[in-house]
Amino acid sequence: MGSPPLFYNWSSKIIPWLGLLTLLVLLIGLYWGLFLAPMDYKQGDVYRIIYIHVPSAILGESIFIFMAICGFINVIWRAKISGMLLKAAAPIGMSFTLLVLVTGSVWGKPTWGTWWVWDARLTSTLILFFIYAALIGLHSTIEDKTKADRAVSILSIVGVAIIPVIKKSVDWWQTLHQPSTFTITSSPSMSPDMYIPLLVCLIGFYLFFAYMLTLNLRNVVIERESSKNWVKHVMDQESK
Amino acid sequence: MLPNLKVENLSCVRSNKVVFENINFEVFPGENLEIIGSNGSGKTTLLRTILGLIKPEKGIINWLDENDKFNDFRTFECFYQGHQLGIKNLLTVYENLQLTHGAKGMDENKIYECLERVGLMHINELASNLSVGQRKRISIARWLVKNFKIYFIDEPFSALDDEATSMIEHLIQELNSKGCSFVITGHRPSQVKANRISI
Amino acid sequence: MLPNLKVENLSCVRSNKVVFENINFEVFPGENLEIIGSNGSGKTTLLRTILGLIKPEKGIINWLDENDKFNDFRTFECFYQGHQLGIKNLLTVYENLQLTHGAKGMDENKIYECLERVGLMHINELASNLSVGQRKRISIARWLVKNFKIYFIDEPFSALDDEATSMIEHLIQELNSKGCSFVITGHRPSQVKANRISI
Amino acid sequence: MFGSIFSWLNIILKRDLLIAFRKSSTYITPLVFFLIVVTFFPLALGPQESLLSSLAPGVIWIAALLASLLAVETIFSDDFRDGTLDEFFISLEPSFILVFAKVLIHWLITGLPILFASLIAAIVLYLPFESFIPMLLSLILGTSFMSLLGALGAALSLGRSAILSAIIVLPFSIPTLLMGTSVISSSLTNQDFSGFLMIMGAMLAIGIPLLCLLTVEALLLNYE
Amino acid sequence: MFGSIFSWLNIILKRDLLIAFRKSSTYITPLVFFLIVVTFFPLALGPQESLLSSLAPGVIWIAALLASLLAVETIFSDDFRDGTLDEFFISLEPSFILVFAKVLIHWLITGLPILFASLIAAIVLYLPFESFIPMLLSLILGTSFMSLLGALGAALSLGRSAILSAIIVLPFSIPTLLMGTSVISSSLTNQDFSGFLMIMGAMLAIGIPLLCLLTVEALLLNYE
Ligand code: HEM
Ligand SMILES: Nc1ncnc2c1ncn2[C@@H]1O[C@H](COP(=O)(O)OP(=O)(O)OP(=O)(O)O)[C@@H](O)[C@H]1O
Ligand SMILES: Nc1ncnc2c1ncn2[C@@H]1O[C@H](COP(=O)(O)OP(=O)(O)OP(=O)(O)O)[C@@H](O)[C@H]1O
Ligand SMILES: [Mg+2]
Ligand SMILES: [Mg+2]
Repeated sequence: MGSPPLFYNWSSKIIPWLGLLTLLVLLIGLYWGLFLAPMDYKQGDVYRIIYIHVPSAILGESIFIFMAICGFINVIWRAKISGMLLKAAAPIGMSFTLLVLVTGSVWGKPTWGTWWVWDARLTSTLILFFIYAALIGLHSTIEDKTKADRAVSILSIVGVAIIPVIKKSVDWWQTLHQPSTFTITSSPSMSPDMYIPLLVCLIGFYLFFAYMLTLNLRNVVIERESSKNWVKHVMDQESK
Repeated sequence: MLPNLKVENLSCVRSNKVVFENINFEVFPGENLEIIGSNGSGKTTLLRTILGLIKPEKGIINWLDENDKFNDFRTFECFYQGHQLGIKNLLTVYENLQLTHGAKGMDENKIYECLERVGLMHINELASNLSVGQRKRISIARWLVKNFKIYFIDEPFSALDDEATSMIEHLIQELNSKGCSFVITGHRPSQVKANRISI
Repeated sequence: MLPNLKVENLSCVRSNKVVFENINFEVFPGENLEIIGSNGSGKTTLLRTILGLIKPEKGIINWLDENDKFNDFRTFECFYQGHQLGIKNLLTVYENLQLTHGAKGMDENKIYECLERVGLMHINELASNLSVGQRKRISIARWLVKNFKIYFIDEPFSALDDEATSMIEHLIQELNSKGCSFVITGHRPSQVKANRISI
Repeated sequence: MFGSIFSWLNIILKRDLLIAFRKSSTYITPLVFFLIVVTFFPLALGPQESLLSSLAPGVIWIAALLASLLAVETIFSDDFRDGTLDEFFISLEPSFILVFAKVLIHWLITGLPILFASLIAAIVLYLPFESFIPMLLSLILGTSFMSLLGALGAALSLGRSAILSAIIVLPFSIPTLLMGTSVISSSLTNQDFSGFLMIMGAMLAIGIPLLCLLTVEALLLNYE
Repeated sequence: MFGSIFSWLNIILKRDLLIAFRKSSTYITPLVFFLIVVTFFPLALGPQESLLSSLAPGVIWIAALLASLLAVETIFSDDFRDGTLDEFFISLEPSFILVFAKVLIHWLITGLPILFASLIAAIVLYLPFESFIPMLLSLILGTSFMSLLGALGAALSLGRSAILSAIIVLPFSIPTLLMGTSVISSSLTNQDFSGFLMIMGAMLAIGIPLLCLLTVEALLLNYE
């Protein structure tokens, strides 16, 4: 996978299968969550937003951690591929974070009576969104792409510190937002018939990320290597 | 004898413009190199590329010590005097000499001596009150704070009067005899005994 | 004919140190004056004193127009090129020429022409990417944006190559023939036809 | 005569705006400062709506004031260092115009963006909609005055006398702050705020000629 | 080996402190900023002791953060312009030390004066005496961390991309602010605040090596 042409060929084979699997898991998870799972006794059907809200929140955070790891590798070992991965992952993470903000606001109106409050979790999530936007914006302004990768890597390493703040915000400051239900150490406080579809959705979202990442990385690779022979070769073949 | 510095096939590109191409030279201990070129020919860029402040497009820069060991340039003691002299306006002449990297642990008498050699009398004057030529002399006084292995001096003679010019020529000779080398630039050949390349 | 500028008995003291004393000279239209002195002799200070940027200790600076009327120097059109060239790094070469005081209302072709005369080709390059000599050429191009009455140029030849040196000599001659005068400084007599004083 | 002054003003404005535009920190840093201050308050003082909206006028004004004082320190220092300021004093034009142009540019790259940002701040801090106009008016007058004052401070501290500059800026910023805050909070309680605006306007009207002239004097101090 | 690093650190510290001392605006401007923010609150809100002392933690922290971010933009720019930074990268010593020294100096000329000023602020805002120690502790940790972050921001914005520096500074100042405020307000209600201090300490402990290294990387980007 180290060499670009090899990756390109490999990914061409894997993409259809990955896509199919993603579609399947997502469909099961969402159908289960949105239609089969029991209604919440306090909130009614509104609570079903959770099946999008929580997985996208977790994805938004995970993708940033992933990017920070790539960034770290890029700064220390100057591995070009990690810079490309970083670049490919950023737009996906940003979309998920936007989804959290939107679903959260939609959820907030009926439950808290307002679209937005300045509490710690909401603000820190908004900041995560800004950081994503900034990383993407920055990358596009620097012309030398390896230089751009490095600048963005530096930022993402620092930026990852926002993740624990988002995670811990509900414990450290009194907020309107729900405290964590998902923890590794203790069993969930949610009933299993709400909890298991949520897990399936989460797995579906992760698969979706993997799928999109592969697609984006292919584009980045093609763009960077556009002067190389193998790209021209591939292009010729695809246009036929 | 082995050269201290050996540059092979060095090329540099800035914003898609080739600044110089295929530069080759060697600098032996105690010998000098003069790089001659017109305005904008890339002399400053060449010096900075050798010192690692600009990334070369291609080419090899070898730093060799006495035992033919290849070294990173950081293990060599280089002195660089660019167009910007690295002089702080809010420090006095004395402090400007005392508080540079090379000068650590240097005693007062040595500092006075260095300043006297370059003809700077008002040592407690703030550097902002000096004339351009006097500022340049501070930088020249820094050559003497310790023996560097290679000196990279960008246009040593510009903005200086005749007295200072001959002083520099003597200084270079003196330092050469101690085994130090100079890489200098200029627009026309100088009086300094040196190998010359033009770019 | 009357001189444009007549300096009598000019003295200047900076922080209780006499920089120069009893300077006398006249500058006639179309003639030049070269001030020669070693580093730190006060050339820059003299130019700035004449232009009112430094207050003289004593002495008289007369600015005379054609009718023998004494004028404030502000009613004369002076051009000053000091050690600091007044070039903005974040502007391109073109903009650096276009957006100076003298250049108001100048059209595009004139600007191109001026830049061509001094041999600056990359007119859309940011000034921060230029070499020291190329920056100096921008300032020289400014001489041409309009006909100033007196040009005060501090060390016009330093940091320039031979080609630029002879270009300046021609420029000065040409501007002299239009009635403009130059007051220039240097460390040694130049090729320019001029009255010389040393300080 | 006047034509020449205006074309010069034009050149200075064009040049400095171009430079400011290329060096994005000049207008971004004040904006970021403003936004930091505004988001800090709800976070640090708690998100209670009633407390926030009662503090809103003060918070917006503190943010605006600090942001507009921010970049002012360097307003002359670049020109001084690279020799452009010499050129101004040698030219035939009155230096007064130069100072005015500099202040105007400073306001355009700090005051104006803040004006837009203040609208966001007002929404975030639950300021009622009726107070928007008074807020904007007071900010326009107040930030311009602070730019003027800051320019004088900057001219004085070119020659390293920062204490002087602080002494000038500090006492005058507090009245501006109080007046500006009063305008917004009067409008919150439906009281008449035109008196405050009038005083601010008067300060500005006196300030423009007086402070510009003083700034020229202060700049000339650096040339002895 | 270590001796040489320390003597170098010593030279940088001595030189930059001397320069900062001669150019008084470096330490006066942050103080003025701090004082403007702090004096404004009693003036704007009226002198009710209970309200002021409940807001005091937030106000002091906001003021401290802004002031400590203030001068940071220029932390490397002078050295970059006059060629001193070249000298650092050419010398044998690790550039890491340089960055550390720069951050330390920045803290000494902004953070330290603020520490003293915060005592005045605490009195003016009726903060109870018991909270002084937690306030000082949190300020020490927090302002140092902000100096580190600011240095990284400044290194990135040397190449003109101010947006970068804002992105770094803005999001990370918020956790610091929240944590710092929590320390003081917990101490007001006699709650345990050591947890927050611990986290701030941990951020600083990780931050010193990590951020210094990243700053070196960012500086090197300017040299391609
Ligand atoms: C714009 C507003 C909102 C934002 C930005 C937001 C943000 C987040 C984030 C970042 C998480 C993930 C935390 C983690 O990784 O563990 C999360 C989880 C969650 N959110 Fe929200 N949220 C918002 C509104 C809401 C509303 C209105 C509700 C419901 C009343 C809600 C209920 C939840 C629940 C139940 C979780 C799962 C907690 C867990 O299991 O860890 N959120 N939210
Ligand atoms: N960052 C850059 N981007 C684009 N071009 C650059 C950059 N840096 C330098 N150049 C170009 O490289 C050329 C060489 O510049 P350099 O400063 O090395 O010249 P020099 O030989 O030192 O000239 P001088 O004698 O005038 O000092 C110039 O034409 C300059 O415009
Ligand atoms: N503000 C000041 N305070 C004290 N001394 C000063 C001040 N300005 C200049 N001097 C002194 O005046 C002398 C003349 O300086 P000036 O810059 O005029 O020299 P110069 O002839 O231009 O030299 P160069 O050829 O090196 O440019 C110098 O010795 C300098 O130290
Ligand atoms: Mg050069
Ligand atoms: Mg001079």
